[in-house]
Amino acid sequence: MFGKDTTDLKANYSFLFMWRHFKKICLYILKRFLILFITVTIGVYLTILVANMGGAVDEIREGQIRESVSMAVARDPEFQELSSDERQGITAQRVELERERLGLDRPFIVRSFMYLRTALTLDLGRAETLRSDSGSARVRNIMLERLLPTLVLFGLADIILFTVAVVAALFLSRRYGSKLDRAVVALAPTSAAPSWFYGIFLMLIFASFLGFLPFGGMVESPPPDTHLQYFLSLARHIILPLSAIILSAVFLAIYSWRTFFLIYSREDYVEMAKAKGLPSFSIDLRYILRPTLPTIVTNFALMLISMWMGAIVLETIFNWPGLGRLLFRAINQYDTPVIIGSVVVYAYLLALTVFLLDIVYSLLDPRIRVGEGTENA
Amino acid sequence: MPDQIKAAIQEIKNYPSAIFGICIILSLFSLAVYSVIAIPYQDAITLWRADVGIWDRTPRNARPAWFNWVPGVNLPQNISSSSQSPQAKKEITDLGNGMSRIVIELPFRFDYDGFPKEITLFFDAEYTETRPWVSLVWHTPDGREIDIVEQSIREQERLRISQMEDLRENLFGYRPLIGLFMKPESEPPDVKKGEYKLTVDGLVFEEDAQLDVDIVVYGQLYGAAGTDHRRRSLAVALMWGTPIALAFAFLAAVGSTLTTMFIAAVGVWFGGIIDATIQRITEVNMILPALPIMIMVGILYSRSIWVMLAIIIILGIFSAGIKTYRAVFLQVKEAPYIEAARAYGAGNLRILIKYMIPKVLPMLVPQFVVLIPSFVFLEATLAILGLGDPLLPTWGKVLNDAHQQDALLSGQYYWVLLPAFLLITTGFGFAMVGFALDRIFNPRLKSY
Amino acid sequence: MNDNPLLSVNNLRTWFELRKWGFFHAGRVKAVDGVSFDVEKGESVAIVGESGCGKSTLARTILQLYQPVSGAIAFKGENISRFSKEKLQSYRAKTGYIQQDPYGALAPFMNVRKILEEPLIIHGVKKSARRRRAVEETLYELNLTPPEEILSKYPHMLSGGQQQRIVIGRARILEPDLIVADEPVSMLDASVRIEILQLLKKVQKTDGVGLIYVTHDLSTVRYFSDKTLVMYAGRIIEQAPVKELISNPLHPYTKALINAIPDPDAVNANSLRKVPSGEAPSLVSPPPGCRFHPRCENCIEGLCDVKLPKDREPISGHKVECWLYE
Amino acid sequence: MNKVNIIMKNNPGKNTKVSSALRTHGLNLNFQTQKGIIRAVENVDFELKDGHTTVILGESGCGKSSLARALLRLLPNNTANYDGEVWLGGRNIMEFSDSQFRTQVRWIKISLVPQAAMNSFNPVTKIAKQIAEPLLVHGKVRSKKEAMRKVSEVFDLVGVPQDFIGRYPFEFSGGMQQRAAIAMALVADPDVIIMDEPTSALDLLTQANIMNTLKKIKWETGVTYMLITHDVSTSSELADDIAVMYAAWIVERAEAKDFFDNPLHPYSKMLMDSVPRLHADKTPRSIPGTPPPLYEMQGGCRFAARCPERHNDCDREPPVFEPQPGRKVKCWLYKRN
Repeated sequence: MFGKDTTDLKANYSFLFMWRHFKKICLYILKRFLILFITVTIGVYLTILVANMGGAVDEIREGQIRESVSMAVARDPEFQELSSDERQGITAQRVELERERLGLDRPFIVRSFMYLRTALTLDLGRAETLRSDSGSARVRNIMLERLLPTLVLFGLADIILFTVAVVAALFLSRRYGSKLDRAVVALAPTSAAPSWFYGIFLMLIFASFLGFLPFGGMVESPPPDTHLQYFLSLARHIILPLSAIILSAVFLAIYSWRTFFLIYSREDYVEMAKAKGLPSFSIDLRYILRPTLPTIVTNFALMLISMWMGAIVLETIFNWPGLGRLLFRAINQYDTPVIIGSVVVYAYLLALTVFLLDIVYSLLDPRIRVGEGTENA
Repeated sequence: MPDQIKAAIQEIKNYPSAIFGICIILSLFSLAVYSVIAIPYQDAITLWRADVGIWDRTPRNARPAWFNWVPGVNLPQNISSSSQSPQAKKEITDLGNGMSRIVIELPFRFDYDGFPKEITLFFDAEYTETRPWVSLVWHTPDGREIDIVEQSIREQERLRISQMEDLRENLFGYRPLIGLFMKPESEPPDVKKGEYKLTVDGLVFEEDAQLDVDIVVYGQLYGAAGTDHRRRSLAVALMWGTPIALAFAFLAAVGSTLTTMFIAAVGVWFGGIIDATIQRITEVNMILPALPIMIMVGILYSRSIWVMLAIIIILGIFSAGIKTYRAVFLQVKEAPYIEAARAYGAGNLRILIKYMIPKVLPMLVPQFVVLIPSFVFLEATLAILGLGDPLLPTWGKVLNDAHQQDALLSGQYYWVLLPAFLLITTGFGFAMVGFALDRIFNPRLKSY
Repeated sequence: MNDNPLLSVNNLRTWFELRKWGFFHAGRVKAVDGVSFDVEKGESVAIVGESGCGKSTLARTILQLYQPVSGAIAFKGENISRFSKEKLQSYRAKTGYIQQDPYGALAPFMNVRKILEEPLIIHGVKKSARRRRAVEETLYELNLTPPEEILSKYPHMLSGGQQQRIVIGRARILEPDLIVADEPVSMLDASVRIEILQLLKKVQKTDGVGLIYVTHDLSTVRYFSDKTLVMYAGRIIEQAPVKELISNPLHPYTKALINAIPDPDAVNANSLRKVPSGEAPSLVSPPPGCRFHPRCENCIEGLCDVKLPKDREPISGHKVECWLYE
Repeated sequence: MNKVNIIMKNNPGKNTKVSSALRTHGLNLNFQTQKGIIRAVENVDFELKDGHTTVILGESGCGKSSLARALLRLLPNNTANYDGEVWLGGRNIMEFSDSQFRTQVRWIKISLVPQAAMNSFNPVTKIAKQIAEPLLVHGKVRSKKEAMRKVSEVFDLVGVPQDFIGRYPFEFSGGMQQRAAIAMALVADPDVIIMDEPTSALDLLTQANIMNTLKKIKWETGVTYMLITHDVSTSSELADDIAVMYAAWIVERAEAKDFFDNPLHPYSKMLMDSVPRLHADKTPRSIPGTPPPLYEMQGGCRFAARCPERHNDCDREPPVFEPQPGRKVKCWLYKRN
């Protein structure tokens, strides 16, 4: 652990020293990325197995082959003369050839790995009924178009939630036992309900009763022309879903993080900081908030994973044109490629959430920044 | 263990919120038991499936009956009067040639401030060839008589008076259900309260022919919870939603927490590859999007609530809970008393069941209780997405209907608020108890 | 030679694998690395060493809580690593274990009766009346009276001294031939320590069991043990009868250890102690040659830092593992 | 045969008159708990002589750690009663406001070496930075650079290698952390350093090494130590004066030499008898019974229940007697006449 480092006092503050940290972090991030990628791959593979137990993926693929082959046959002037029976014969022949070429006649295990590649790249072919705004029927295009609104809504909500909850939790932990503190503790069970549930109430109050805010959608229809108007309209529309997400998690976050702060503020080093005569502001910031942050980030990651699921319904309730709403429409129209695609995209999003918080964690925890890997099981 | 439970019960008295939560849980439980007894399972299914004829006599989209408790509100209730009831008068005069005249008078009081939603007559006629002929006259409390219609009647004829366009003309352009109940020349139309009467003057042309009629004046209010767009009484769904929600959540919570804990214990105890494998599976499972997968299965396989339950449990076994339990079990595994037990010869199974799990069980209790609401809401979430169980009446499906029918846009708040109230009550009840238990059982939180 | 020692440990090695991600090799902790010694019937042997020297691992390996990677432990002449499941179970009945932390050593959710009955149940004492009698007898012998009052108590209701008595009672309820006591008093208050040690000594004498007393505190060994082994970084570097060891330590480490322990005396405050600097080596990558050479002032360059010294017996009954006595 | 390498060093001021670095009078500290009021420190009078080391000796739960906290005003939330006088540099610091106490007493006058050094450093901040912190907070240095220079000085003093300056706590071994904790206590040149069981978690050799370091620092800088410990043998390594604590009381105060040769209070005697000795052939004896819990203490002498020399007077709380000059005992046996 020690003794092998011979850098002297000056070198500790030199660029080289920083570089050592930077390299360690990069290495750690790279490692985490690889591991998460493997994790996602396994997850998607499991999804494919589940989906194809009912033959869904096979059906989609065969349907697509048949469609494209018959289109090609119909368009080919060479076959125009032939009777429909003959044409069907040729089509069937070609479908068979195509099936062989794509390996659909191979054993399930082999096929499942072929699907894995197409699923990971979202190359799921064409949606059955759904279309992207630009008219494309490719699943990938449809999904990517919906990604941004989801990320805007959810990302913004997470950032606000985190900031508000950390500040409030620290504030309350200093006023432990006060009326306000007890009120927040009493409110913590409100987080038992998911965000869409609060969405309904907010809609009832602010859209239905008071009429202040729109019922749903992302912007007015038709969309405003100027950027400023577009932005203002977006802001008006985002308030309710945003508040719903935050409302559904904020009290639990404050309650549990306040408890973390209280537990961490019992650590010996906090008392030492007090003994050293540090002002209470520095103690709060450097000796309570800072060492607690890694724990909070871990807790936040778990919270986010469960919040993603609530967001699917929330988008539906508020007509927010994101992935959740897309999934809802796909369900109603039995658009299987889009549903399977959604599972993959959400797996990516969950992995991305975990990955981002991993990076934050690695920056917060010096054990990762400078120490050896701590992954020993 | 009994000591610990006794102590926990003692301590829970210090948490008023937990007491309140326990009261909620107990009342929900009684409601569940009552529902199952009052409406047998098969009846509940039939009622909810709304086969033809079952919900004919309930108003569409009516508010709950207790709406009238609001001071100053006096909306019409559902009124029905049958020719077979004692209040009704039925006179049969034999006219010879097998012909008879049947005069039925159906009186009813109407003392409300609002107009009803619909008026429908349900005829029950018995004949072999020739249909009976009836003429209907409406008697208002102030003595006016309004001819409604004259027509022949089939066996199970339904006359929707409120939809008769001809009548509308006779009523100076007012829709029948307003025109028939308004004070003449009041503007805007005002209800004339008092004793109304419908006279059905019928002619039957056969010897054994019979004629009976029921009038239903559909109120704006119905039952304990109102009705939906298919005239179903929401009370049925809301009542039956309780045992379903509780059973579903309870099974899901038991299924996932107990197995999770056991697997975590096994992993920690045997360590090595078993532990590592369990951990890696957990990591994969954590990035699996549970809800989309459930949706996928719902679409591709089955929407049955029990299939969903199985998936929830399977996905829930290797959840983040494993990591939490693992951390605790790792500490427990290092406890000297476990080592001592090995030294005096306790086997693996004995150590797992008699030494490790009892130590962690107290931690499971609050987690279990806190998990219940999340499963209650999960069922609702699935239902909202249209993946509710095709047969069972659940709170989530009521919400789903309300959402599909834009209940909030059209001001039918009760439709959303009642299931929402039940959901949130259940959620709060369990969460409040769970949070209190967490503070009692979790020594780290005890003092906070 | 006709009489086998109760326990004979021969060139024992207990290593732990370190794994990355739970699968990949990442090094070994060589906690016990080539240890040999005997315990005679009814003999009390002390194993002394600093924390992290492997002494607890050695104790646990003897109890078959850890599996050694090589070497042999013979119990009454039989190699226990070749024991069948049934034989191992009966070996467990023949060995008792007393741990450092008395509160932790008792399952918090069991009362005293259950705690004391567990070994009996596991080893097939089916009649509850018999178990009850054994439990009550044990409590009487430990001066925990009246039994009715103690039996229904949970560990947290007992004082530290009482808890450790229960642990001792549990260790001997199956009437073992060997008791391993790992730091049995280091977590107790000074005033209780002696009491517990005396009780342990009494138990050892009356039952005639072999006792392995593992400790970091040489000053308690003095009143307690027949033979003392000194452990450093996974190896036994010196063994001798207690009085001999204290009055005439041979190994530089033992000398330093004895030198570092003060008796209460006001003179101490006026002098510095001669103590080797540095810290005990890591057991993952111990230094080559003699484990103590980096801290040893008598280190012979080219010898001590290259080759592991052999076990020598310069004085009869006093063994040492050091190049100085070659 | 004594193998101790003796480096004779005159105890500073042994024969001259010594002023007191810190003096308490009637110090009390009580906590409110569910079981009742815990009297952790009751009516405590003692004195830390300038340049001397005073050892507070007592078993676990006797209130000795609370005494340290009382001196630094590190009070838990459930503090019920905290009063008395603490004289430091001619002023009663109990009269200081909290902010006065923080800026004028903490660390620059009184510093602390805690029991468990591994928990007393913020795990996410470099140790050197944490050591430099009080210098910057109390304005003892003008720049961070100067603070770091001071840190490297104290590292030298306690024997932490210079290249540890850029390291985080988890990169320190237990012994090194303890040394760093001592460095931190020294960094602002305080008048008094309170050490709460500074070596009890460490190996024997490391313990002895750190004791040597503490002695050297004492001889070189003339700092005043207050050493809190349960370990009689180790305490003798540093002690000039001894105060024995039992059940929230200080029952005996004496110079170390007098105390080790001839303890007066029955508890002190029995405590000395219970110490196993390595170099002398003397069988230790245990003290029967257990100390009373601090929340249910009766009137009268608190040791009476375990005392072999108990008599009728012991039903009342004994006052402090001074049977010999400089020796104070809270026991009826030393009632004059």
